[in-house]
Amino acid sequence: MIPAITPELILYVTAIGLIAIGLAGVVISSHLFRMVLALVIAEAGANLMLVLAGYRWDAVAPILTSLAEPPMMVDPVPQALVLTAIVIGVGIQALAVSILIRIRQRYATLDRNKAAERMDAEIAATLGASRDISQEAPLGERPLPPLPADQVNMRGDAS
Amino acid sequence: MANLTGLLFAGGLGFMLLSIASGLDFGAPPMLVGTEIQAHAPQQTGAANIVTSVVLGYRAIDTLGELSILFAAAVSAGLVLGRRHTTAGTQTKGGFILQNGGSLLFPLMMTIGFYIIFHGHLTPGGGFQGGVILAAAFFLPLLARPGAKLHHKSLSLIEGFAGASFVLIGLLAMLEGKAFLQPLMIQDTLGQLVSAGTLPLLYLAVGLKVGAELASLLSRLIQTEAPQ
Amino acid sequence: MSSNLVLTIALPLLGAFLLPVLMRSSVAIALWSGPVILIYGCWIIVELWLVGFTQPVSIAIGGFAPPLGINLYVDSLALLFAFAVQLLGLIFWPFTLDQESARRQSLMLLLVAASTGLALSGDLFNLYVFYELAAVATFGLASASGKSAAYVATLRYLILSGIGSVLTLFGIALIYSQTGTLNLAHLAQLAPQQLNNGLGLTAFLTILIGIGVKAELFPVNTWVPEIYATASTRLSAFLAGLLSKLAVLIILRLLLLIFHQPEAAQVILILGILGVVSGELAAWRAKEMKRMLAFSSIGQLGMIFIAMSLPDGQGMVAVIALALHHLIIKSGLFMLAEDWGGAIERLRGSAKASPLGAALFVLFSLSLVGMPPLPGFWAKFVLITELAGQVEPLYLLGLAVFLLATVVEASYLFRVAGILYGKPAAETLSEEIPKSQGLALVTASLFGAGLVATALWIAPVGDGLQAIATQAQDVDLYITTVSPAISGGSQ
Amino acid sequence: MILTPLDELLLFSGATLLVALFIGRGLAAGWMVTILYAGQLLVLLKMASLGYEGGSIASSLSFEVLGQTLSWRFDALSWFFALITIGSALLCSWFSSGAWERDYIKQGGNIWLLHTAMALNVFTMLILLASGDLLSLFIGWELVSWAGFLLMTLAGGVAAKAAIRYITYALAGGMAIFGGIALVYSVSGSLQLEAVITAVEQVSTTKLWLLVILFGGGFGVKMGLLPFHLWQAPAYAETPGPGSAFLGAISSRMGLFAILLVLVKLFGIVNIDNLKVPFTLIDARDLLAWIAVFTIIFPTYTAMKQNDARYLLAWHGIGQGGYMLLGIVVADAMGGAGGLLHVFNYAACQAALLLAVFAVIYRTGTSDLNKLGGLVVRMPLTFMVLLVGIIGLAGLPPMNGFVSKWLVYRSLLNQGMPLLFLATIIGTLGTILSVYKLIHNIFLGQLRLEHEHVSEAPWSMMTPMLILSAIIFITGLLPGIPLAWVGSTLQTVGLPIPQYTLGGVESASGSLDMIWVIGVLFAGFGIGALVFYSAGRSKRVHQLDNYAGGHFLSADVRYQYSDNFYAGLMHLIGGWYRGSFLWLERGIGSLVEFLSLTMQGLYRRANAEFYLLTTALFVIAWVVI
Repeated sequence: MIPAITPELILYVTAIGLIAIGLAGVVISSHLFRMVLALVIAEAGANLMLVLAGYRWDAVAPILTSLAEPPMMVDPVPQALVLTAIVIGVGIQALAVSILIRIRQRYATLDRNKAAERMDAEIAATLGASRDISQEAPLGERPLPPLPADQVNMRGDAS
Repeated sequence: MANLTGLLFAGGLGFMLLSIASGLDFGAPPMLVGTEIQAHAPQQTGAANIVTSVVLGYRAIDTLGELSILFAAAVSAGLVLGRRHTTAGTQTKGGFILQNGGSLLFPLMMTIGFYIIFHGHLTPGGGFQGGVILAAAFFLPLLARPGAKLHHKSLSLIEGFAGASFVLIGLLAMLEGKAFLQPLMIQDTLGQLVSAGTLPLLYLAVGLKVGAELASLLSRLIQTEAPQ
Repeated sequence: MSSNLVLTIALPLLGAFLLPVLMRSSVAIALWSGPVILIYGCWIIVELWLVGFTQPVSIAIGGFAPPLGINLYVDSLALLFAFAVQLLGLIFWPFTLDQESARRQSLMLLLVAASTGLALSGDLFNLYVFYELAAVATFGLASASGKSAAYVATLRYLILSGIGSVLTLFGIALIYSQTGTLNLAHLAQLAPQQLNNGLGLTAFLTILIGIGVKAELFPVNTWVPEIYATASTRLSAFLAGLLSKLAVLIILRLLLLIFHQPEAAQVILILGILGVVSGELAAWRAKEMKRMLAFSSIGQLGMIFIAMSLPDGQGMVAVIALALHHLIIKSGLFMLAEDWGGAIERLRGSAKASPLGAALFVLFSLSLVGMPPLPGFWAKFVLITELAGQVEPLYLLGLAVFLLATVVEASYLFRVAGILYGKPAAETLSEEIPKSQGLALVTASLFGAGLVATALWIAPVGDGLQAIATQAQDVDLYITTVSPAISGGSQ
Repeated sequence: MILTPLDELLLFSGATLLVALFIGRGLAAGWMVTILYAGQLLVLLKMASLGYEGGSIASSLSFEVLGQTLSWRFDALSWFFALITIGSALLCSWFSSGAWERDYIKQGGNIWLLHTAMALNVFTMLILLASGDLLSLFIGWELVSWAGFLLMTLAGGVAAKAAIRYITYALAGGMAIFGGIALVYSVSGSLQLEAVITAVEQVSTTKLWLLVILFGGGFGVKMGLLPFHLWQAPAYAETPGPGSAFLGAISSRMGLFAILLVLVKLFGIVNIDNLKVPFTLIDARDLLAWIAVFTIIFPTYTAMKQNDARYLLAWHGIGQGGYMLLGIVVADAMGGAGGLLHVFNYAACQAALLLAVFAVIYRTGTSDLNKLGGLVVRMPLTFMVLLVGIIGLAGLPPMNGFVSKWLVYRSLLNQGMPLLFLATIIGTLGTILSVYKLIHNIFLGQLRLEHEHVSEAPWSMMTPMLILSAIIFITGLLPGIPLAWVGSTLQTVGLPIPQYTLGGVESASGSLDMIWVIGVLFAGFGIGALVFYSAGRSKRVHQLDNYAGGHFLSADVRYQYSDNFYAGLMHLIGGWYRGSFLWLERGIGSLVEFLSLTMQGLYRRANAEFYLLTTALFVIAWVVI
């Protein structure tokens, strides 16, 4: 059964769809800037959802234009909330972008995995401890199995 | 594989949220608080724009918090990006039209910005919207002339004092024995420019703060040196 | 009198706005203004206690009666946390003087204001705003160390937290669409009719996951080891010690006031158990002090979540006791880690160089493990007696996990203690052994003294906690205190 | 406020701790602390009526925390154990005063920490023994655990490693008890002993099983019951001298005390007897008895393999705990009395043996059984003490160990448990064999060249050892003295009391009169001596005057059969000792390590957003669908 396509369905689908797209974007992206953009999309969805919370059929914007008996007006509260939420979002995005700039300067990459890898290496270095998992040695401090002589060089290349 | 899972999961989540949201009564919200606010807002705040009375009256502390967030973001960006400036000349200057157009637009945008701020309690608009336009007005010349510098010192002065005056207006009410951030001096002149007591003042503070904040944020982003 | 409490939020904000400006005119005034504001904030609350604070009050901001306006709900629990915020803000104040100190201090004031707001606010959206403010201030402070790793860690945290906020906002939108109000007391009134359904539950879960990011809820806590390893120790102490507890407090309030569904508690229980398991086990193998503390903090928060999931607020005393206990212990341990950060193995023989620090470490560890008669034991005792009384087998699983985790915890903490008291390797020079000293040690001693004092006066402290818990779990009291003007029921 | 005798005892003990803490570095600190222990013993004797007539003495100390009342009191059970505790502390501290102490300091030891830790151990044990409800029991239990940790860890190095292992075990046990207490609380709503007794009557079988496992396991860890015994021997053996003797004598008996209090007194042996193991013919009591028996056998034969005197004795300590538990679990008049009496007897023997071994270490600097020998000519008194001790430990007349073990055997036969009896005999055989190894390798054979100039231990160390030997002999001769205390203890925990006389016990199924036994024994010795000396045709040969393989051995190669002792026996049973319990322990360690790695992997550069998404999906799906 296909539900009737009503305006409300479109609006809800849009709002939640934006959130879902944003979420998927954040998860899938391998580029940090795209992650930030995906976050912006998701925020837009949440904001739209908030606006929808106050919508009313057959009502006007909540502004008094005359002293006469006010007509039906939509809920003013969500509009105020959305205003706040948008500004909050802008602040966070600006901060995110400025951090992005710094990361790009320091690491010369915005690839999510590469950046995380380098962060890990740096944390391990500053903490003065060897990293728990390295690709050069097996887990649990067990010694490496002896290598055949002809393969010794290969391990050197791999690292 | 992980991408596909992510996609599927996001889709599934969206679908479930949709099925939940479809249970809502769209277009006829309960409006418990909303109705009350509509009924009382004109007397309690004196603002014709009820959204304004919510933003600056009923939920003023939200607005204060949001200003603080912007401020925090700007300060953090300052911390992150530091005070380094780009070396002039690395970027090409804008052409004649761009430069003069920017200069031409500057006063216009300032006017519009302040207009929107001052009429925030009467018409759609207000401190945020006006503030953004103000920020754009300052930002436009910067785009046209990449070497130019914003006056950071005065920006941060505006930033600080605008935010502080919001809090101080709130504290003023406390001095008078009222609650924090309670609107003062409400005249019975609904719909006039001079009405709604301290709300326009608050909006002015908001506008200046938002403008200064955004301008400094944007200028910081543009002034950061290019990656090596 | 109690309306002065607004100042504990307003003054730090004012100070934060003015600090950069002040710093330009007079460094001396600027440097002192932050601590003075915080001391005054502490004084406001202490004064309130001295006058005799017993009944909760609601402070309407802007003079608008709730639910139209936003109110601060002040009960003993909120007041206690507000006090802790101001005090810890003072203790962890970033004193270092350089060209960024104005910004750092201003962010710290913002963080304090936001945290106080989180403790006091009685409005859902307002809580969200303060939550975001705290988050942004945290981002700024976390990246302030200027290390490259700190930027990546902060960005990852920011994105995770941002997604969390989106979910939270969605939950708030759902709740508002359904009920038309945001005031917690009003929602508590309406909840039995309107939110006791799948929609309410979904809203709660989205908010839980969103706020859980800060509360170190499993599995949205992967930022914890990264941030604590890169940020300054003082910030880590503030985050692990206090901010996570405030997020817990919000979840607790929502759970108690609005969402009574058993499924909500179950989700929290399961995630709490997983948090305990993952945190404590991960800490077992950690080779660096800060990482170990970070993982252990995840485990401890998991225990708090287990306590919170007990039905009908039975775990209230346990939640408060565990939270306060962890606040003291983790702050103290992080202060010790300021000098003892880095590889644990490096600390071999430190006890000789800094006996007080080592003794404090042992004291904190003992209390964390739950050695009687230290306060940690009582906190755990309250929790396990409540858990054992439950019929639901999941709670008994929680009990078993809790006990096993304690063994694991003791095992890794005392391995560190053993290293501290061990003999340094022959080739290490005595100068190479890190010493615990200076302000950090003094601060840690302060927490140690607090711990010992609590152990000595455990009976009155226990009674006090029980009174606080009884007050906090009284939903009717909450509603009548705020007394939202519009009675419930949707038309 | 009037101080009860218990208050005085606790205050006295606390004062001892403070004295050790503040002047423990002083010159005469050892003597000072010893005198204070003697004072504690006197205060304890003021309460001697407990030991003879029963009853209880409350402490005026009492708290109310979070709705729980904490109280402390002494009864016959506490008094009996307190007597052993303070007695062994007194003698061990005496041993440490003077010469030993100076030597310890010279070797870089921290004597202040040792005295403090000992005093702390005594103090916490007294608090544990005085516990008046389950909560104070748990508090005392944990205090004792951590105090023991302090004493074990203070030597550093190997000792610290063993102590860490100990604390992990102890804490696991402690948490089991904690869980048990929580369960009890959920049933009874109170942790007062009376409330628990009534609640146990209504508790379901499953829950009672759970409780028995939790409490039995938790307390069993400290007793070193199988399979939780691995920690004990290294931890006790590596503790410095008097500390080791003290721990060996009494520390693990705290577990027995708690079992007596909780499993026997509160739960009742009858209730435990009613718990059937599903699908088998045995019940929980049999299970406990068999655990006790295996605790006797395995560690005893492990002891035989040790080449370090301290480890050998420490492993024995685990095995002897099995006799005590076995006697108590059999729970008739003789078994209960035997088990409890063995606590006393064993403490005296173990303290005497360990002190003798530490006296040897003091003089020779080693406890390696392969590097000693022939010391009987240099340290004859120490040899005597060790001889008395091993006779007692092996359970042979005329020493006190014979009485307690006889009672346990007798009760097993009376109750018709021949398999258990057989198993204990096997255990005793192992004991005899291994203690012979001990005395042989240290004192018999030819004296090593490097020990030619060794002299007898100084009197400060000798005196407590001699006192212990005297106790071992006298209570062997007159077992009625300790049996009086044992009797009122049995009454306190609700077990039947045997008919006892000064010389032993009387019952229809078998009586024992040690005065007669010893009389006959000595008469036999006398006759033997008579025969020996009247024969009059003996030729004295010098010890080094011997030959092997047709060659005379030169005097500079000393001949000592010490390495690979019992080679044949070890070959026979060696296959059983492949360290299966060690495997178990390491397996658990590896499991934790593996899980830990997994969890760290979970947090490492994790795709946090994916976690968030997944969680959101699943929890919402769970509630929506």
